[in-house]
Amino acid sequence: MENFFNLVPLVVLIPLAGMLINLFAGKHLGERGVGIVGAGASALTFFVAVLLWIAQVNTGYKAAVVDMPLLADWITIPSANVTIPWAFRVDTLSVTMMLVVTGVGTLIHIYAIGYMHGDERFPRFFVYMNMFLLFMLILVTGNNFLMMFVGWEGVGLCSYLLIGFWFDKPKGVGWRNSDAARKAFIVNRVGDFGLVLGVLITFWTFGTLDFYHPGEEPIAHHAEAAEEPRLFVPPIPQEEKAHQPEGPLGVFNQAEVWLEEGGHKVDFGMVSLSFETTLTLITLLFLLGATGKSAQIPLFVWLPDAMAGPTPVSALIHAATMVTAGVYMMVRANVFYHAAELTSFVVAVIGATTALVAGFIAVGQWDIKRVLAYSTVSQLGFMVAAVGVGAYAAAMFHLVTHACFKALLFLGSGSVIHGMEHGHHHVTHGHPSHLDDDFDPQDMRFMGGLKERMPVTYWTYLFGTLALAGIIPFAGFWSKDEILLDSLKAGVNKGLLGGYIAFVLLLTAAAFTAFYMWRQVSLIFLGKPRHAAAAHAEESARVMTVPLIILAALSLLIGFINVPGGFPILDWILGKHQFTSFLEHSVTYAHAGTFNFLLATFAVLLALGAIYLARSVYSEPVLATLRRDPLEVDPRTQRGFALANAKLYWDEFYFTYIVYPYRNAAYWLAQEVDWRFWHDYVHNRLIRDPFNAATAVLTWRVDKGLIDRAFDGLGWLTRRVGQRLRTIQTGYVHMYALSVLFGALLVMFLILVPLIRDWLGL
Amino acid sequence: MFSVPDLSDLNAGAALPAIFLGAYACLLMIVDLFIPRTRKQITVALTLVGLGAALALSLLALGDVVEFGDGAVAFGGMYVADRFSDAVNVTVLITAILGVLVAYNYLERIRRQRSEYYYLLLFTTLGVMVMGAAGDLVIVFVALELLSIPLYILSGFRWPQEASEESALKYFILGAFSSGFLVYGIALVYGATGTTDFRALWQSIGQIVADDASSKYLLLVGTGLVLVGLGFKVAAVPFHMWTPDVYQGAPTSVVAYMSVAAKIGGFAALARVLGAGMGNLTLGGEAAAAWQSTVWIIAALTMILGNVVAIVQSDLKRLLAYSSIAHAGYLLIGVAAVGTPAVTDEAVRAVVMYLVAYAFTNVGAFAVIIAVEKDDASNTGLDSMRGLAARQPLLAASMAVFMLSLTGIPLTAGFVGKWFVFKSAVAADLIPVAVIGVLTSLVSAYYYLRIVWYMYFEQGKGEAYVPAPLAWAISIATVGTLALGIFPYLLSDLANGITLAFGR
Amino acid sequence: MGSSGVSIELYVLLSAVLFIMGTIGVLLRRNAILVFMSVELMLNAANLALVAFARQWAGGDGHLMVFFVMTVAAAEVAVGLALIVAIFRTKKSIDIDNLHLFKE
Amino acid sequence: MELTLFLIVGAIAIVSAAMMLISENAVYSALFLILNFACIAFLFLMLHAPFLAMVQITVYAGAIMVLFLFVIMLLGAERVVPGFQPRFRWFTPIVVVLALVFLVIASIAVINGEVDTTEPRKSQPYVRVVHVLDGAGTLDFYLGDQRVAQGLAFGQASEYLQWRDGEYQLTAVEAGQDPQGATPLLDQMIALEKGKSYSLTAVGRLGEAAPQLVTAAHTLDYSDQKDGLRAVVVNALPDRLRVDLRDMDTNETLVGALRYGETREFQLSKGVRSLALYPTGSQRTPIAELPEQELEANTLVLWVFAEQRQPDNSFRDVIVNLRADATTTFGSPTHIGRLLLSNYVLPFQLVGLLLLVAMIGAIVLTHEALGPRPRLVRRLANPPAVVSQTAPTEPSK
Repeated sequence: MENFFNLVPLVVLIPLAGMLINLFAGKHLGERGVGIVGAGASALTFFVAVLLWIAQVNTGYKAAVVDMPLLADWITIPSANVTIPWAFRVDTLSVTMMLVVTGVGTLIHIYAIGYMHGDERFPRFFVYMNMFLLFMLILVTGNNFLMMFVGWEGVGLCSYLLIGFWFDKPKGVGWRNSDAARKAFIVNRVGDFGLVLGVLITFWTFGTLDFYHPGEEPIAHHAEAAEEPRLFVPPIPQEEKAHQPEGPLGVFNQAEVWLEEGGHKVDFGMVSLSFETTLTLITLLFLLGATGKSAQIPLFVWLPDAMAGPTPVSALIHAATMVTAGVYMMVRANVFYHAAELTSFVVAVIGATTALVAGFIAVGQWDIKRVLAYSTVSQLGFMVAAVGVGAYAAAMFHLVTHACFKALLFLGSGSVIHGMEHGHHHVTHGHPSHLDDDFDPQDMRFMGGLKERMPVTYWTYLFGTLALAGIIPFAGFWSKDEILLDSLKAGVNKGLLGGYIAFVLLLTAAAFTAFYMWRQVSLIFLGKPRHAAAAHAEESARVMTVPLIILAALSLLIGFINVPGGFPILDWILGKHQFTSFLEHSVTYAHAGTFNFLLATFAVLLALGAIYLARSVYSEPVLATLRRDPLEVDPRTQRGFALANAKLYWDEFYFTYIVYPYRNAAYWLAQEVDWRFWHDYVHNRLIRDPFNAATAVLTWRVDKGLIDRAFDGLGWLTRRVGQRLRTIQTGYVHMYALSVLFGALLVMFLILVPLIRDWLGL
Repeated sequence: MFSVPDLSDLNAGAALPAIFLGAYACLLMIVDLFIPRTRKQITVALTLVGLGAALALSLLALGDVVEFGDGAVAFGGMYVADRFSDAVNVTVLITAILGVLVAYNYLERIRRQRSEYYYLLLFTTLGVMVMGAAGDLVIVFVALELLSIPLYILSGFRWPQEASEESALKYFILGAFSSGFLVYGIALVYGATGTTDFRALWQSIGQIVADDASSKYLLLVGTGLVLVGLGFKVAAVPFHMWTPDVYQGAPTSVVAYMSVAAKIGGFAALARVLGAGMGNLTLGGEAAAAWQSTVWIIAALTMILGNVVAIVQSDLKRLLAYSSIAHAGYLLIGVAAVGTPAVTDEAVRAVVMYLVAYAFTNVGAFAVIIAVEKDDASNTGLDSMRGLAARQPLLAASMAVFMLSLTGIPLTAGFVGKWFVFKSAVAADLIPVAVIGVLTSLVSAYYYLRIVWYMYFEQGKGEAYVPAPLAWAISIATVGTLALGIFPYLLSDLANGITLAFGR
Repeated sequence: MGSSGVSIELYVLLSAVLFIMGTIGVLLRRNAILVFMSVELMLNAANLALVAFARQWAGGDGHLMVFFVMTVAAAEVAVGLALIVAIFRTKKSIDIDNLHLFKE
Repeated sequence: MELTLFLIVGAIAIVSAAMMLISENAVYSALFLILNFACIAFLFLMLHAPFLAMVQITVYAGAIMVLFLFVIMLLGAERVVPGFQPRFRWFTPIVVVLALVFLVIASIAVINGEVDTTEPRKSQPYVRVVHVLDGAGTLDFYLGDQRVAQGLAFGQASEYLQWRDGEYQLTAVEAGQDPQGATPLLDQMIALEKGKSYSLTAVGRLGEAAPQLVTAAHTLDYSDQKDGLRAVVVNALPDRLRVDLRDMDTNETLVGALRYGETREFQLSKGVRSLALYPTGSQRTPIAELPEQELEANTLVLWVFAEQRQPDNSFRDVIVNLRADATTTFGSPTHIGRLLLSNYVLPFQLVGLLLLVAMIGAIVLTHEALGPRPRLVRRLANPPAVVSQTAPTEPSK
């Protein structure tokens, strides 16, 4: 069985092969061929992931490190004793991620065959999709931070390419797409900057980037680990605990050892920080990376705009997989986060706030995909908050369930859009004069009553909605409930302020979730069609609906993999905390929550209440004549809705306070510093003006015709300045030579600084 | 020392690749007289053969397959044939081969198909090779001139076109001016130490440091002026001002070669002078050399200015000029790290690897500009990139690779170079400057990716003409950029042997 | 090798003065030929310093350096004057302040 | 006297440089520059650099400046450019201020630079070791803890090495042995002074006469006499109390009554000589002979009288003959010529190539026929853009 571990390079190689085949032969294969290659590559990878999972189970959850053939010495510097191999890590965490990425990925690939049908760049789309799988799998399987970073950058690149996939759409649409792509890229660079710095500091601190070296098992030294006994695997015996692996340790075990010893210092040349402070610094920087990729406050702004891409992209990249990379990364680094209390607090607050803010904004959106995008941001906030309160297993659990139902919802929305476009086409067919410029197939105001026209889509969408709203027994219930309970427990048992904050905010967010989801279902499917296009919409093809059905089934069932202990009957049938105990082998601080009947009931009732409220607001008569949202009309909720509709003015805030100032600063630096500063400021202000002032004073004093002369002089001066400002920005050799002389003085000054310091006795 | 040594005592064999290339260039000049005007492709082929042979010799030496000469030191300490010089040779010869390939059709198009172009290119290549092997300040100076003077001439190769003449004269005046500083700096260093030979310099500086003699003033000022001369050559801020004008005005094929070769030469000389000659110039009991702070401050200024100003450029050649200034900044980080004795080797390797990566990438980028440039030197604006992907998918893909590499995206050579340079900086306790490096390379993504954007996502005419030699050059550069990025160990394995023969 | 009676320091200071005068010439003269002549002055000043230091160290290296500087200067002059002639033909001017084709 | 001369010449140099800078007429500038170069040449002479002074006059003031004048006249450029009016009024003061700052920094460095001497600094001593220790195999020599010679066989001498002055322990061990671990065959303190050269000769016989070191301090400077040479003799014959060295042809006694372990330096005139060694007082049979050989001027010969062990363990007395060149007077054409053809042959070749390049460059840049030539029959790839490109959307400035 362990031989299966050697298959792991295939998870990278198969998508690579698929990508290359489609890249070079895509034009000749035809849509069918391209689709088979693309989806087939994904399916094969899923198969490999399943094999790896089986191997994991059968080897007693032993982690394995497998080198990539040919790339074993990826980066090796013997002199500096640095080796960063291209090594894959197969453990329960990475296998989970692989299963999610490839499983959901395969369904979305299949769906995309139908969705992208007829697009002139059909092959290119599948090239990008496979490329995305490739990088995403590098990200989740790498055994060191550098590989993770390679994948991280790679998925960012694919995301950029795919958001802007329809850049050539007519008029404003293409521009909007390309702008959205650029926005995503730039915003993500901010987060990446944090990640790069974090990785550099990690390297500096530990001298390696490997999570664990081959053959090394995670060790947990903290007292708390012993307090909360593991569920199914006996905790590492005491005497074994004392035993530390030979040789250099991977970053996480090294961190454990140093934390246990205490008092370790990290020397940064100029400053020396305690190890705990260093960890806080690293984790904060990682958090910055996660806020970028996983769309958290303050960097979430790119995700809603990213919906400009094709819907399968939204489903795969911007809902199910890539955006969860930040969560994965933090769970991977759970040892760090567990030790860094300050960071954990920040993480919890950021996550919970994001969950609430995004949930609030979602209520005020009209675009079907935008609602889902904000919903994604909100759910990612749940996961991040879970990390913040130390519920790593819950975060991963929610990641898995969310991947299923959010992919389902996105694909469902894609099906709706498809149907609407079909309907619109039907309506306008043969009627070129039928002017309908306002029509937008994604705007929910044009929908309504699709329940009859698209029954499969409706029922699957309903499943997704219930799962997202957290209604028992759908998947979302289990995972969300665990997060809520864990945050409350973090507050009550451990006295963490973050836990209380997270609990309150998340509970509120959960209510909002149920509300906006029901609002969406009502607007899309219930009532009567409000537009001719909706009236003529048609159910999508089989290739699209089958994935929907599978995902709907998963949304119902996937939650049962982690039934909490103490849940009546089910925990006896299905076993308690299966998923958590699976994860425990690789996530040191994963711990299982318990079940609290009261809280679960309260949460479900809250969700049902929100649904009921939504039902009463968006009742049948209201829906029939809907032009404006009832909330928009009602004076009590008017202002709130306006705020939500304007996304809390978050983008405007960025533009006013960051983007424009930044752009201005760049221009300023370029013009003012390079030209004005050298040529104007240094020369004019610092040297010429004082000089002129001095000479002016002299003439004044010396000359008899005092005031007249002075005014003449001033006038002359202004003229000269004006002339100079005009002529100054030219390539005069003298200027350049002066710059060399100035530079020579600068260098001489800099190099003499130590001696000057000696002189001055500093 | 007291007898005139026989020429065979000079261990001239160690300098075989350089000697071969020099002799070959002289021979080629004579042979060329007998090649008719209309068949200059023979000259080009012969030039390529010569460069290829020299490259083969250098590779043999680098791979330790054959040992030319006996030991590293040749010509009484003037020439140091160690792994570093071998690596420099290989890099510059590859650059020169690419430079010849991109030049052939370009010269044809601008009607300047003169064989002088190729000899001058060989001579300047020789200058870089000797510079990388310098064991004495005299060689640094002479090789610098041998590198520069042909470049001045080549910049003006397109006379009577005004832009070309003007850029040549500017380059020349400023180059001569800064080499005046270099000579004066060498004079002061000589005055403080009594020698120009790096080995003797090392000893002598050791003594000055040990005695804390007051001649350190002379030494430091001299070192500063030497830095000015070399800083000009590599276009470090504030000696950078010539770069945009010269790059914009000079024939593009010259710029493609010059932008890389002059950098290789300049940085090889910096590594030699600072690493092998003055690495022990430590004052006040500090571990790092006294010039280190100067170099990293210059590096920081260079990175910031180069990257920021590049953002507002609308001409491709000018944009790449500022980009090359920025890259000089990254390389200077590596040079600064050389000043910490414990990481000297690592930093020197990082610099070499960065240079290799930069060579492939930058020549490639300029080759693409050559492809889109019109015969009257127009169409080098950013607009010329619009819609290139539709008409010329392969060309656009190559350009995209080069731009990603210049940005430093993983799986391209540029990432590998940056990674090693930043790592050496971190190892040398230069964390602030590494942070600035990371930040500015994020900024640089803006203008590099804008080009990618124009090519792929915007409509435009996007015309280009890619004849066979140019296509070869671009393919080699693309493959090189990707291969080094995907298999960085190819490079780091070779680089692991690189050391400066002196200087410890 | 008799005593020269003049401190080496004075020679070097003189060379520094001449060097700076050459620098000023480069920076202030607009005639390209004059600029070159100023560069020659700078190089000569450096040569004077080298010879003075060579006297102080009683070594030959300084003299050799001077020899090479002179040769290189000759080569530079040849190329520089050729460039000036070329540009004079095009522009009918050798005022280096007229070189400002490139603006940004 | 010399100071006065220096001040006058220096003043002329500065004034002529200033005149060059401010002359409106380029021809005058060139002439002033020639005057300046002449002054510098004179200063070169004062600094004992006759060769460079000559080159300065012929090459610089002669050839290069004539080229300048020629081009000025050719272009009629003597007055075409406004001489001294920078485009910006503030430019001149800035330049002057920066230049003065530069001058101040350079002056401070020079004044602190320990160059306030009128005399050449004495160079660090040169050292070589000679092995004539009878009965010993090949030896390694250590000065202090640094090795000066490795695997030196009997009768051989090491290269001259420059060493820091001071007191050192000289030890000799059998080749390849660790100087710390093994018992040294020879262990003696010596003092090295600046400005001298030392031949350190290990003499004696293992087991019988205690090995000792004969330190011969001599000079390697060029002799004042054109046809003279220096000779240093060392008596390393433990059995011979006193020996004489005679010229066999003239029968002149060059060295008389040299004791064991003694050394003596004397002058010789050049020429062909054959030498013989006699015990003092005896003239019949020489102990050892040195075959006829030519002695060149301005060399240094070292004759060591030593006994060499034969394979049958008997001894034979020999004269070990070692020669070295005297350092030539610094700055002379010979001196520079020798350096050029030895250590500096590489830069010498390179500047040769550089001149070649300059020649090509001058032709390429000015020769009319090398300008743009008629288009050959080739495909014109990218025709010049007729219509100007659309205005860029990016702000260019």
